[in-house]
Amino acid sequence: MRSAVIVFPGSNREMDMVAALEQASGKKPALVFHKDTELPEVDLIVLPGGFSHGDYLRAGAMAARSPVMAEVRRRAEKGVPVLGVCNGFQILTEAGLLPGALMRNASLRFVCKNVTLRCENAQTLFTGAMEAGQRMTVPCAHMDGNYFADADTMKRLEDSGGIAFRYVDGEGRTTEEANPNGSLDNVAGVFNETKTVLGLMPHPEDATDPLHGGTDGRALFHGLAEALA
Amino acid sequence: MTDTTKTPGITPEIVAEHGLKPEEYRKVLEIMGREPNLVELGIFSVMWSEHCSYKSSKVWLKKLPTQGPQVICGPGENAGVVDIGDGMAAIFKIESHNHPSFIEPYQGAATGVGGILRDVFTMGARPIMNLNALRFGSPDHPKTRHLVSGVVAGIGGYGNCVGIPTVAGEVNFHPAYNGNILVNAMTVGLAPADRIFYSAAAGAGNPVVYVGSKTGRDGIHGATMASAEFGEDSEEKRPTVQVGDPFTEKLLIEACLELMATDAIVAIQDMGAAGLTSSSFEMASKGGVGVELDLDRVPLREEGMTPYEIMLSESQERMLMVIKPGREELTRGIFEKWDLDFAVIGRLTETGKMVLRWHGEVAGELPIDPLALASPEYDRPWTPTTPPPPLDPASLPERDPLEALETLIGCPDLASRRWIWEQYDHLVMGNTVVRPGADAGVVRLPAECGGGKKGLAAKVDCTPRYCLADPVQGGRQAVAEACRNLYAVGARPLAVTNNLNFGNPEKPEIMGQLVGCLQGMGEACRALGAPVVSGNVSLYNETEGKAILPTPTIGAIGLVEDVARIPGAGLAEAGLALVLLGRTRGELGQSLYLREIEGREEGAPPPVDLEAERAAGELLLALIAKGRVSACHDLSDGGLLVAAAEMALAGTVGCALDVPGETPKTAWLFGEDQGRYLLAVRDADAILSAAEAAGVPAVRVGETGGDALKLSDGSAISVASLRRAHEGWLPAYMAAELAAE
Amino acid sequence: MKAKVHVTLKPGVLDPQGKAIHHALGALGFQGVEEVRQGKVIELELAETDRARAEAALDEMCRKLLANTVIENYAIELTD
Amino acid sequence: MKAKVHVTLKPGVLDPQGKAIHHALGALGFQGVEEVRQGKVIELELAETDRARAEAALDEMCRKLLANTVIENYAIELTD
Ligand SMILES: Nc1ncnc2c1ncn2[C@@H]1O[C@H](COP(=O)(O)OP(=O)(O)O)[C@@H](O)[C@H]1O
Ligand SMILES: [Mg+2]
Repeated sequence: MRSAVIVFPGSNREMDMVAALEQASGKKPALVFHKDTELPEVDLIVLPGGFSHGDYLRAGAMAARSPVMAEVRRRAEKGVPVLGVCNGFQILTEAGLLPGALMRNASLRFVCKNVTLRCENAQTLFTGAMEAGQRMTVPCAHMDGNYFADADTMKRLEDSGGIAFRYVDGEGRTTEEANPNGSLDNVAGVFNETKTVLGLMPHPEDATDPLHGGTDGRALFHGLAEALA
Repeated sequence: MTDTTKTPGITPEIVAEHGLKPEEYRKVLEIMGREPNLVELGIFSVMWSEHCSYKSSKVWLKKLPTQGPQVICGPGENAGVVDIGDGMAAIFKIESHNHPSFIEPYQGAATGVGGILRDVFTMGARPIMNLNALRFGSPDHPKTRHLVSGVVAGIGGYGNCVGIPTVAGEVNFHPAYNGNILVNAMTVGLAPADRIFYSAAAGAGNPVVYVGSKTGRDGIHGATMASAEFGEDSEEKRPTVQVGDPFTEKLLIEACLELMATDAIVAIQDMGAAGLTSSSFEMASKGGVGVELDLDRVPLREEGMTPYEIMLSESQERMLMVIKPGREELTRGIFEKWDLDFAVIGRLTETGKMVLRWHGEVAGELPIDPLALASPEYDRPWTPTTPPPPLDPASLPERDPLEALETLIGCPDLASRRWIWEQYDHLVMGNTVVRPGADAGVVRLPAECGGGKKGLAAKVDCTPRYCLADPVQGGRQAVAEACRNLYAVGARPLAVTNNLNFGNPEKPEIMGQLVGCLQGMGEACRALGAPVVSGNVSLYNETEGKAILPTPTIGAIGLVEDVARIPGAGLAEAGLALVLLGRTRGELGQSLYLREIEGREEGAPPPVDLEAERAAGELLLALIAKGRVSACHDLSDGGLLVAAAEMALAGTVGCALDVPGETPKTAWLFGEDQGRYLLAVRDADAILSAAEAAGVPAVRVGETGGDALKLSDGSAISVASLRRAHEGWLPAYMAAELAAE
Repeated sequence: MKAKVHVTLKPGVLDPQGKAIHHALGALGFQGVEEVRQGKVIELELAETDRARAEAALDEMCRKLLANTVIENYAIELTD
Repeated sequence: MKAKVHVTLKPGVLDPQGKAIHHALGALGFQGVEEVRQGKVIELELAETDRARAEAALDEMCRKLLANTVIENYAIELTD
């Protein structure tokens, strides 16, 4: 699996992502700067976490309009898989590549802690190494992760397997306490219609090492590496 | 402040407004050989402020131990530098932003983090962890909630955005900080040991370069304000508050590190307190050169700014550099790539003078060395604190220890800080191996440094109530406790940084606290082999004549040889033995138990036996290296019973403790004797014999298991109730935030 | 020419900030606050002197950057 | 009664948001934007029907919560 990680001004988890991708695929991802207008030939494009442009105005808003995003969009339309994590998810919604929007956390506070996710659709190239309903513990770290979409969009997502992950408690229930940010229906991640673009708020890349954040995040990267080998 | 570069006539009022004493002003006249203009007076005033000149503390700071084989650069530069092996160096420092945080908690704390980050990356390091030490007033003071909420959000807002994990810290509440909170921020960075950048300018003719953000009218006179006692009119003294821009800081880090990989830089210095003035002055004075600045070229944010404002502005996210001639375009290219301002604003000269040009005229001309060297230095009168007599534990009433424990574990000084550190990104960069909530934060070092096994541990600590009662013991204790937290995660202390937060040094008893604490700190640093390599002094922390508790915050760093061997912070397995390392006499003087349960702040604090500290720490390191310790926690506030409870709370099982008859029960369970650790181990006998061989007192005190904390008299409290008390207080307190204004 | 762009959340979109302010006002003892919504104002100074052209440019700025039309409405006001 | 509270940064206070928006507009090709400042509008619906009393209450809300008067100015507008 050849991959590219886009570096926006203010990205700060690009190296965490590089390490996880390299661990899973054995190949060093290419780092692409936001001012670049070309992308190398890759099997996967990743938008990493951080505070692109400080998240001033709206999280991800300015990055979504940066030069490199025109090319990301073109590739995505051709079917190249795109993964956005945290700020990357925010950028993808701002760019219109994913439905909905990520608003300020309901607590109005930044939140960094482990959350439990439940895989809602295991039939995609991102989730091939997971089972439907599988739970995993990964850290989250964000200020604007409160997912919102209008009722029609939510219904469409629900009906078409567009919801990728939900926040759940230790027993797998979508409770309010398990929801770190107020997201509608505990949504933690969503797909586009063709399931080739995935955005999620928590950080699977920070859960690929037993000494750092555990290893539950590996399934995502290993599944991708297998699907895109 | 109205201003023209034309001398309006310097009146005694103007001199006083600039915080200069009449005798200091006489020295100004002597050095200048004439009356200064306002720009020049402003420059003197900030350069000679307590904040920049350390005039009250300098003579005493000189006595601290600053040397050691590991020290690459001690105090005097932007940050301290120590060798951590494998060709790498750790660069670190702590800094206060107390007054600004009281005035505007969010921005004050945020810009404090920004400032300390710059001190560290200025020297060529990539920051790898942040810490913070916070002191607030009494929880029931009407301002406290608002300050906690703003300060924590500000620290998080800045550090999270820049992408540096905040891995540890400490928080106290005490009425002595009601009108004067403390916000001390620390950053640790990593650099190749042979590529450290210093601030001494060199090479007449070399260009002086300004990079970063534009200059606005932010925080003019911040440096003098930071050194002035708060009075009733502090609302009026409010200068334009500095607003932090962490996004620009992040770009500045990337751009500076990119430039540092080239050979362009001769010297570099961040613009901190007193901005362009102190950065240019310090660079020139350290290098023994002169400097000419063309103020028309300084990138400005606002129209109509005067030379006075340009020189004294404290706008954030700016750096000053001297680069090699011919490297201007290379440098410009890098800063423009990162969308930052770049301007050549002057050059070095051989005149030994600072000359400021503005609109074709000379706006100021000052001799550099005489000003820097003649900066005042006071050997202020001081009276030593007389330590109170020891407290007799037998004078205390008998109480149910588990009830007291439930109160203590949920009291403001011991309740869980989760509500705080969950607002800090403590995982970004992917290397945090010990998160907040343990004894010290630990970050794994990159593979080129020890093959991915090594880690760097850090913690900030101070127990101000001990320092107030007995500054010498308190100074020792702050260092000992910080280092103990390092030992507890298997790290050998390397060096420390310190933040001396005190009241008005013109009062002999306050000066006595400073002198005493420094003496104790120095002794402890020597004994533990952890020299002081950087620090910061914050004096005049008083409101209407009432001083804060003496608070010499220590930030210590240490090296972990193998991060896979770090013991757990919590009890994770039943059937292990609990072993207490260190001697227990039952010291209850100045203890948290005495204050929270008996409502008394009395007695002598626990004495610190530095030899015993070192022996226990070294023993612990050896045991951890051999993999003999499953879990470990040092004993501090609240003593043995609190430590056992904290280990149960951090883990998954409870424990049972024996209560021996010889020492009064309260003293045994809650005494704050120093130099102690509680260990959960598989083989207690092996530990006890190793301890005996090392001359460290050790005793088996119980075992792990169950879901409660039990005492040998049969009493018990469930871990669940302890958790409710421990985790409940801060969120509940803060949830009422807006209700209580 | 000076302009203000008002960006407000669409009706029906949950407003965490507004909700938090509403709650806080209640906690502070302010009674009779029935709803609170928070929006943004972006004030711009433009070199353009022609009102029609300025409005057209502002409209484009809003659609391209200043507002997220999935959740926000915007209104443009020329102030001189 | 409906009200709007406009909260703006005091002149001279750095506005990182405004600065970043300004920069982004330039990068998107919008020329002639000379300055950008970002502020907040808080829209409230009050039960109060007396204008003077509403204004007094709003002023107190601003000082206590809605504005940070160290770095922000506020203006109150009753909209019906
Ligand atoms: N302001 C803070 N920021 C981050 N972590 C904090 C802060 N305050 C306390 N902590 C963490 O909470 C835990 C308890 O702190 P403290 O009581 O100072 O520990 P100790 O008693 O070991 O010195 C530690 O892990 C500490 O790092
Ligand atoms: Mg400890």
